[in-house]
Amino acid sequence: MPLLSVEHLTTHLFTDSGVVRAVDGVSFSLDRGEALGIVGESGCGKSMTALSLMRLVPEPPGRIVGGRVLFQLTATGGPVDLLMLSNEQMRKVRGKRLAMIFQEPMTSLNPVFTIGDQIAEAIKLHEGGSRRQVQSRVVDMLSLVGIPTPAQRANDYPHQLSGGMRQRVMIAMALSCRPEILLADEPTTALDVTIQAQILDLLRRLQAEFGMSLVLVTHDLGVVAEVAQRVIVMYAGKIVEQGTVDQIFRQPLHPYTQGLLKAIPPLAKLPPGTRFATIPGTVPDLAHLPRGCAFADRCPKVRENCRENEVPDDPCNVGRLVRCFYASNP
Amino acid sequence: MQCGQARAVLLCIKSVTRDSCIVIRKTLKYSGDFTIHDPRSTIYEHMNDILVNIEDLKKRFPIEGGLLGREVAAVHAVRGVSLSIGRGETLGLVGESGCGKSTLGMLLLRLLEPDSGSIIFDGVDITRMSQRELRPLRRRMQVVFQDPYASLNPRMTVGEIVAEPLLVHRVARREERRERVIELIRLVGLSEDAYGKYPHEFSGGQRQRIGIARAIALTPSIIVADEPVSALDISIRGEILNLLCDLRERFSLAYLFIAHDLKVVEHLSHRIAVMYLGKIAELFPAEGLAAARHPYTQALASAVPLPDPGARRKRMVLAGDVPSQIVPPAGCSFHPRCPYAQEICKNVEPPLEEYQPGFKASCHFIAEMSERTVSHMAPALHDAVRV
Amino acid sequence: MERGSLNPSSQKYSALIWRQFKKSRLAVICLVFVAILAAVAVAAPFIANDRPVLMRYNGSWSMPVLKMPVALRGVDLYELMSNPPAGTWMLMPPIKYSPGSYDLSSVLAAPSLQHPFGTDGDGRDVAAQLVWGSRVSLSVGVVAVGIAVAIGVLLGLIAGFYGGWIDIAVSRFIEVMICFPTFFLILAVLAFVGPSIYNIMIVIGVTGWTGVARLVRGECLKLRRREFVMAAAASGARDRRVMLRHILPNSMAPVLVSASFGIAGAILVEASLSFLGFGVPPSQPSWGSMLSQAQQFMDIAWWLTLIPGSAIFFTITAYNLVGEALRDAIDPNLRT
Amino acid sequence: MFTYIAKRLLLMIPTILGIAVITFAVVHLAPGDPASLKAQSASEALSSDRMTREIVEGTRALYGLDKPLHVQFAVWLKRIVTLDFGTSYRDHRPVIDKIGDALPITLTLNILTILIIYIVSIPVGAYTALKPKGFVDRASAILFMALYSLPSFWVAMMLIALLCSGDYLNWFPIVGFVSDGASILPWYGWVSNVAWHLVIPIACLTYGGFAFLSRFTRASMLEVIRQDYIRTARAKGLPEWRVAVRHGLRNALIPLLTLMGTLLPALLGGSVIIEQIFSIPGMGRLGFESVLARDYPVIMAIATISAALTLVSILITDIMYAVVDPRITFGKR
Amino acid sequence: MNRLAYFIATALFLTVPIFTASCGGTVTRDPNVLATTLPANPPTLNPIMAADETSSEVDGYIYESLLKLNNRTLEREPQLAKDYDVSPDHLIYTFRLRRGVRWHDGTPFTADDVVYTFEQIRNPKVDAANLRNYFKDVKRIEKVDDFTVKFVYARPYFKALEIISGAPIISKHAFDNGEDFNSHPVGLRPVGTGPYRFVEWKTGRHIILSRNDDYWGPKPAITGISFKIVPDGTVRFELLKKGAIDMDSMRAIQWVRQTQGTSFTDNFTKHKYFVPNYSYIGWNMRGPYFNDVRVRRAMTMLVNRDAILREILLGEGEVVATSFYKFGDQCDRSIEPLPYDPVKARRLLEDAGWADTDGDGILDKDGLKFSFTLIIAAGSPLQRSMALMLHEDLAKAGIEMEIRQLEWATMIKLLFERKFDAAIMAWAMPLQQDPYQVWHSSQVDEGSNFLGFADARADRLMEDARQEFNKSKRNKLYREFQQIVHEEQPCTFLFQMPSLVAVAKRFEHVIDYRLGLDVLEWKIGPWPKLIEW
Repeated sequence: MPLLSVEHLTTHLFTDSGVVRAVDGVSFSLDRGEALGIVGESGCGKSMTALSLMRLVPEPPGRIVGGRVLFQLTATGGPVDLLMLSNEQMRKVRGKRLAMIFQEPMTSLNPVFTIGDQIAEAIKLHEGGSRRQVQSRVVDMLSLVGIPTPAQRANDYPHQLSGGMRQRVMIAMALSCRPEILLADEPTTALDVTIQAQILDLLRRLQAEFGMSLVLVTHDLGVVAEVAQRVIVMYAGKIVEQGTVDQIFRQPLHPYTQGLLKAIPPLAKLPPGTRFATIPGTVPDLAHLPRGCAFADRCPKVRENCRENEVPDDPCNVGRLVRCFYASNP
Repeated sequence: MQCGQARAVLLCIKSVTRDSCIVIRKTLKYSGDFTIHDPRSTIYEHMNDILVNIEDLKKRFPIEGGLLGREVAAVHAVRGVSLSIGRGETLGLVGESGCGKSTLGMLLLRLLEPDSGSIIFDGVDITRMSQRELRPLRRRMQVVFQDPYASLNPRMTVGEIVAEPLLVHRVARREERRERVIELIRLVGLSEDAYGKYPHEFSGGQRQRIGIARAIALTPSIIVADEPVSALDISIRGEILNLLCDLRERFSLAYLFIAHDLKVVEHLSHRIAVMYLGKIAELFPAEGLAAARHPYTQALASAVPLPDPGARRKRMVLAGDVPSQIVPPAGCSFHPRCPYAQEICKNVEPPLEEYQPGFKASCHFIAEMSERTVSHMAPALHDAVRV
Repeated sequence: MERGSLNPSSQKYSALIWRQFKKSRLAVICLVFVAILAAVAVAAPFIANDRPVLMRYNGSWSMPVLKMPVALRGVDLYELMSNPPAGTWMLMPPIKYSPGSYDLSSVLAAPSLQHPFGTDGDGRDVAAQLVWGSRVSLSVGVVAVGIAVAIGVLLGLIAGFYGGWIDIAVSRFIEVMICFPTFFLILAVLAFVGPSIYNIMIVIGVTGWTGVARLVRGECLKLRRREFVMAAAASGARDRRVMLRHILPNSMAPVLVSASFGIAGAILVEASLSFLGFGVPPSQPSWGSMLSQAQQFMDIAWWLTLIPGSAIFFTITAYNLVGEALRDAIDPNLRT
Repeated sequence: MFTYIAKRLLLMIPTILGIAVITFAVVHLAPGDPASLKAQSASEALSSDRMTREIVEGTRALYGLDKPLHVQFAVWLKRIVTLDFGTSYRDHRPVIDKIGDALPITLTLNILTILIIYIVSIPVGAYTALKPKGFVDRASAILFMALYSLPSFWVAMMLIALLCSGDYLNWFPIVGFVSDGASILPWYGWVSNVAWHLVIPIACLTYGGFAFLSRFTRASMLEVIRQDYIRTARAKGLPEWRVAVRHGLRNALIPLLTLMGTLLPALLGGSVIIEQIFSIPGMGRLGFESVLARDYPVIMAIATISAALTLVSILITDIMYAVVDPRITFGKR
Repeated sequence: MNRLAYFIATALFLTVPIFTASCGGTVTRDPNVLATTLPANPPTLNPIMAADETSSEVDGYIYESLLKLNNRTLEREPQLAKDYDVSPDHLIYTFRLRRGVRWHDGTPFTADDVVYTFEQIRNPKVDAANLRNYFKDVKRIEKVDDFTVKFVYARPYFKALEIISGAPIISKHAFDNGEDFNSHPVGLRPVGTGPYRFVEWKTGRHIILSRNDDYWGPKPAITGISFKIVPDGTVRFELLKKGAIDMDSMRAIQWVRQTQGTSFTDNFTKHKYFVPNYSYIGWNMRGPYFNDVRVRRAMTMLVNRDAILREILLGEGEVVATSFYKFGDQCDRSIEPLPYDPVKARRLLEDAGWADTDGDGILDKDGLKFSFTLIIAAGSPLQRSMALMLHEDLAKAGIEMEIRQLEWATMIKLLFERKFDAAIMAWAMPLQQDPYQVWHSSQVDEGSNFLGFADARADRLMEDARQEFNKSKRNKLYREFQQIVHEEQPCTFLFQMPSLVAVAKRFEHVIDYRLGLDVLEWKIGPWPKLIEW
C-alpha cells in the first residue's frame, strides 16, 4: 500500500480572465522512502500540485476543487483523505507528517526571527518539550544539515546567512519533526550551481538517513535525473508521462518529454552550426485550454485526433502513463 | 543531436603587442574521430581587429557610514579585469551570482562608471567620455537583459519600444521608421501585428525577442547579452539562442554573452572567460572546456546536474559559500574553497597567465592541475556527453 | 506561470486599470458623481443665476448670463424681469438666483419650492450658493493638487534620478517641509499674504507636495535600476527623455491615487480655512464659508449646516473612494 | 550606533536651520507688524490724542524690529543656541513657558487620539487583510472612508449641538480640559472629569484617522501575507492566528513605525480647529493666536521646537526600526 | 441628520468605553460665584500694558483708578482719590488720595504708587504705547506728600481730567523690585486695590477672582468671579444656554430668536444697553473714486441701512448719522441719515461723470473703471453681510466691488499705509468724544484719519473745542462739526450696536444703566434648576 496516493487532484485558480486549471485531475502515488520527481516548465501546475498536497494553495484565487489525497497516517487502518480533514487536523499533519521546502530561501524565512526560533517553533508546536530540549534539537538539526558552529548560528537572523545556508535552514526546519514525506518545491533553482550541488547531495543523504519519501518539484531535468527514482512529467496541469527515471530519460514516449530532453544542451561543445533543439510555440493559456491534447499546437506528431478528443491516461497501452495517442520512441 | 566528441581541442593564441592585436592561429590537435571545421566560428585571423579592449578594469560600490558619511567598506564587484573582444567574436562570461559578471557588462557599456582601468571601443578610449560624447557611440553597442518582464517599458507598445533607439538617434523619419520597426519585428520572428501591442500580451520568449529587436535596431557592433535566456523555459531557450546566432551571422555582431550556465555559453561562444569574485579565473577557447584546468572551472562544469540517470558520477562538490565581496580573501580569492589550496594560495595572488596556447588561468598550481584533476574529471565528463 | 498568458485579452495598462476599477460599483458611482460635480461647477452660471440664460428683447436674442446685451444697456434688468413688456421672452436658469442676490424679505427661509435649500441669514438662496460654491471648492482642490503634483513630481524625479548631492538636498528639503505642522504653516502664510483664492491654492499646493515627491523619488529609485530604463540609457536616450518617457509614466499611477486623495484633502483644508475666517473672499461663495456662516444659526436654521456639510462630505467621500478604488486597481497584490 | 546617532543629530542642524529661515522669512516678510498692531489696538475709550510714528518706532525698537532682517535673524539664532526663545511680544511671558503650558495639553489630547486610532485601526486593518473583500473589509472601508470625509469642525458643531448643548442631550461638557475647581476632587475623580471633558474633542480628532491607518495596516499586511515566509509558517503547521499575528502582523507593523515619526508634527501642531472650538488651550490655539497677533518669537519657537522634536522622533523611530527589524544595522547605512 | 449624529454618538460610546465610566468626576458650582466668559486668553493682566478688552474686563475688578464714573449720573466721583482740584488755567490737577486703602498683598496705598504708575506709563521702555500716547502733554507728575499728587499739563485739554483719573493705578511695591517691568510676574498675577483679588489663571482655560474682604469700600455680594476663556461665539452661547455660565453677551439673532423658549427665560434675564460705538464704511478720499462728494453721497444712498437693521440685526441697534454717541449730549440728533435711494444715487454718480461708456456693464470715467476693493475684518458676520449686500447693490448700479476679508493685523497695516479704497470699520469711544484723532487734517498722513478727511473749517472747530471747558459751548462747536461731516460724507455711518447680555436669574438687583450692568451691586437669590457640568 503506497504511503500517499493522489487521485484526480484538481485545483483551479479563479481569476479575472477565467478559471485557470492549474492542476487538472492529477493522480499518482508515492511509496515509503521513494523519491518522486515532478518536472515541467513554468506554469505546468507542478508547484500547485505540491501546494495542493499541503493544502496551502493561496486562496483566493486558488481552490482545490476535487480529488483525493490519501495518506497512510497510521500503520494500521486505512488511509486518510487529507482534503477531507478539518483545518485543525490538517495543521497537525503539516510540518509533522508532511513537510515542505520552497524555492526562494531568501524570502521563505521570516526576517525578524532568528533561525533558531523559527526551527524551534515547529518542534514546540508538534512535539513540545522543554526549552532546553527544543534548543538542543534545533542545534542537532542545524548540524545535521551541515551548518558549521550550529549553536551560534541558531541565533543568527536569516539575512546574516548566505542563500545556500538559508536553504539548509529550511531543510532543517522541514525535517525537524521527522516527517514521512518531504515536498521540495524547486529547492535549488535560486541557488548557484556549485551550491545547488551541495544542496542536492544533502537532500539525497538526508532522504536515505531518514528513510523518508521525497517529492521533488523542479523544472530542471538534470536535478530529477540525479535525485529521483520515479518521474512525473507535467504539461498544462496534467501528467503527460510517468515512469521510472530510466524510462523517462532513456525511453521517453511522449513527444513533449522527448522535446524537453532534446532541448537541454549537453555538456559538450556541439559541432559548429548546430541548431539548438526547441519546442516551437508557447504554453497554452490555462484559462482557455483548447479541446483535446493541450500539447497539440506544439507537437511535431500532431494529428486530427489530437485536437478533437480528450486523451486518456495510457491510450497506447505501453504499460505506464503516457498521455498521447501516438506514444512512441523518438 | 550530432554525435561525436570533442576531446582536447587546443588553440594557440599568441600575444603580439600589449594592447592592440592578437594573432590567433588555428593549431588544432585532433583526438578521436571528430574534426572541427568552421572558419567563421573558431578562427580569428584579425590583425588590429579588436572591437573592445578592457584593461585592468575596476569597480567597487562604496558603503558609506561613520560620522561624516565616509566610505567604510566597499563591495568589490570588479577587481581588475582585462579582456578583449574581437569583431564578430562572442565572448562567453561565466560565473556564479555576485562574481561581477553583470557589472563588467554594464561597465563596458558605460552604464556604470568604472573606478579605474580603461575601455577602448573600436580604437577610441571611452573610459572617461561624458555621456554626451558617448551618445553617438551608443548606436554601436547595445544590450539585452535577462528579465524579459523588466526590460520592456510596460507603458509603450512594441512598436514604440523598438523604435525608441531610432528615435533617440534620429535615424529615420516617421514612415521609414515604422517600416524599419516592422522589419525588425519580423526579423526576430514575431508577426507584424505585434507592432501595436503592449509587452504584457507576450510570453517570455516573445518578449525576449522584442528586447533583441530593440538591441539590433541600430545595427550595433556589439551586444552585451546579460543572461538573455536564464529566465526562460528550457523549451524556448533554444529558440532565442538560435536567433542570437542567426543575428550574429547576419550583422556580424560581437557578443559579450554573460551567463551562469556553462552549458549555454559553451555552444554559442568562441572564447569563454570564467569569473570568480571580480576577477578572471580562467580564459579559454570554447572548444577547450574539457581541457580547462582551473579547479574552479572544473568545479563549475562538474556541478551541473546532468539529465542522465546513468551519469551519477563522482562530482567535485565545492565546500562552502562564495566569500564576501566586501572583504575578498587575500591571495588567490578561490583558496578558501579550493580543494588543492596550499600555503602560498592564502598569501600570494596568482597572475592570469597563459599556461597553454589559448588558455590563461590564474592559479599557482595550474601546471600540476593537468595531472591531478583533468585525469580524474575526464571520465566523468566523458560519460556526461554521451547522450 | 506566464504572466502574459493570464491576460490574453488585455490591452493598454490604463485599460487594465480601468477594468479593475470598474469592478467596484461604488467607485464608478463616485466617479460619475465627481464628473457631474465638475460639470455643475463649469456650468454654474447657467444653473444658478438671476439673469436669463436666453432672452428676446426688442427683437434681438441674447444671453445675458454671459454678457449684458447692448440693447439692455441702461435698462433696469430686474425691473424688466418682474414686468416684461410684450414681445419679451426669456428663459431663466433652473435656480433663479445668483449666489449674491439677497432678499431681505426672506431671511432664513426654510427650504420651500421657491428656495429648495432655503435661504441664509442675508436672504440669499442656498442652492445658488451651493452650485457656485462647487467652483471654489473644486478648483481649489484641483489646482492646489496640480501644483503639489507638479512640484512633487519634478523634485522627486530629479532627486531619484540623479541621486548624490541633489538627492540629499531634495530629501533635506522634504524633511524641512515635513517638520512643519502643515495646517499651521498654511494658516501662517495665509495670515501674512492674505487669503485670496489663488493664494489658498498656491499655499495648499506648495505645502502639500512632499508626499508626491517622496512617492516619485521612491518609484524613480526603483525604476532607475530597472532594465528597461537601463536599456533606454544604453540606447543613448538623454536623461530628460529617460525621465519623462520611461520613468514618469511608470510612476504616475500611485501619484494619481495620491492626487485623488489630495483633492479631497485640499477641499477639506479650504473648508477649514474658511471656517477659521481665512477662506476665499466673501464674494466668492464656498462651501466652507457657507458652513462657517451657518454656525451662528445652527439651532434655528438646520439647512444652513446640513446642506453645505453634506456637499463637502459627499464630494470628499467621492474623491476618496475614487482614490481608494484606483489604489486597489493598480495594486498588483489585489489583482486576481 | 553612537556614530550613527551623532551623525543624524548633526544632520538635523541644517534642517532646523532651514525651518528657521523659512519661518523667519514668512513671518518677517509679511505685511502687518506687532508694533503697529499694538499701537492700534488701543481703543479710543481711554482718551484720544495723536498716535505718532515715534511711538510705533519706539515699540519696534523695543522688540528689536528696527534692525535689518539678517541682523535680526543672527540675534535670534544666537539666542536660540542658548535655548533662549525670548519673550512673547503679546504678553512678555517667556515663550518657553507659554509652550510649556500648551504642549502637555496638546500631547495628552493627541497621544490619546493616536492610541485610540491605533487600537481600533490595527486589528481592523489586519483582519480585513486576512479576509479581503469580505463583509468587514467592505463595511469598514466605506464606514471609515465616510468618517474620514467628514470635516471635523462640522462634526464638532453637530456633536456640540446634539450631545452637549442641552437642546437635545446634555451628556458632555462643551469646553475645556477639566472642570473649574476639579482640583478638589480625588485623583480618580479628577481623571474621570478630564476624560469626560475629552470625549467629544477626542472623538472629533479620532474618527478621521481610522481610514488611513486601517487601510495602511491592511495594505502592509496584504503585502506581508503573500510573502513566502508566511507560507513557510503555514507549512510548519502553525495555527492560522499564530501565522497572522506572530509572523504576519509583526512584519506588517514595521512600516507603521515610520509612520509614527511623521505623525509627530501634526501632534505638536495640535489641531487648530478642534482646540479653537472646544476652547482647549493647546499648541494649535497658541499658534493660531500668535499668528493673529504677529507674535514672532512664539511663532518661531513653535516652528523650531516642533521641528527639532519631530526630527528627534524620526530618529527614534529609525532606531526602533532597527530594533524591530534585524535586517537593518547602522554600521552599513 | 439626527440619526447619523445619534449613530456617531452611539458608536463613540461603544468604542470609548473607558469614558463612560466617568460618573465620579462632576463638580458642583458655588452659587455665590459668577461665571462668565472671555473671548480670548488675555495677553497680560498688567493694566498698563493691556491693550485689549479681555484684559481690561478682568482688570476692572482688580485695579482701580483715581476717579470713577457714576453709573447713573455719568459724572466722575471719587475712587482712589478722595477729591481733586483743577487750576483755573486747566493745567494743574491736584489729587488728594484716600487713606487706609491697602493693596491685595496688604501693603498700604500711597502717592508713590500713583507716581510710579504714571512714570511707567511714560517710560519708553515699557510696552504701553497705546496708553503713553495719551500722556504726551503731561509735563510732570509730582508727589506733594504721601497722599497728594499733582499733575502739570503743558497745554489745556478738556479731556485731561478724564485721562488722568481713568488710568489704573498699580502697586509700586509689587512691581518695583528690579525685575523687567514688561515681563514682570505681577503682570500675570495682578495685585490691585479693587473689590476682587486675583486667585488663579490657567492659560487659555480660565481666570478666577475672589472677593477682596479687606476692600475699603462696600463689599460686593458675589464672592468670586470666574472667567472661562472660550473663543468660539456659538460655543459661548451654548454654554450659557445649558447654564454653565451665568452671564454672557450675545448676537442679535440669538437675542431675538434663540432665547425665546421658557428653558431660557426661566433661567435668565436679558439686558440691553448701548456703550458708545459706531460702525461705518469709510471711503478713502484720496483715491480716484471717492474724492467727489457726490460719489460718496451716492454710496451712502445705496446702502439700505433701515432694512439691514430690521432684517439682519432684527431691529437691535440704531442707525447713526454722526460719529458721536447717539444718547450722549455731544450728538446732533437733528441730522437725518441720507435715505436709501438707488435711483438718486445713480443720478449723482452720473452727475459726477461716471457712466458706462464701453458697454461692459461697469461705470467708467476718463478711462477708469469704477472697480474698487472693500476691506473688512475677518470674524465679523455683520461686516461680511454688509459687504456682500453692498457688493450686490453696487453691481446693480454698475460698480464693481471686490471684498477682501482681512485678518485684523493686515487690515490695520493697510489702513495705516492708506492702501485701501474703502473699509468697514467700527470705533468704540468714550462718553465724551474728541474727534481730533480721527478727523483732523493733521492726522491724515500718520494718524487715525485714514479716510483723508481734511476740511479747514472742521479743523478749526475741533482745535477750538479741545480747549473749551464749557460743555455747552463745546457741544455747539461739535454740532457744527457734525454738520460739515454730514455734508461731506467721508464715510457712510451705519449703526450703533447695543450690548445684549443675559444674566442668570438667581442674581437680583441687576440694574440696567445706560453704560451697562454693575456686578458689584448684584445680590444673590435662590439657585436655579440648571445643573452645571
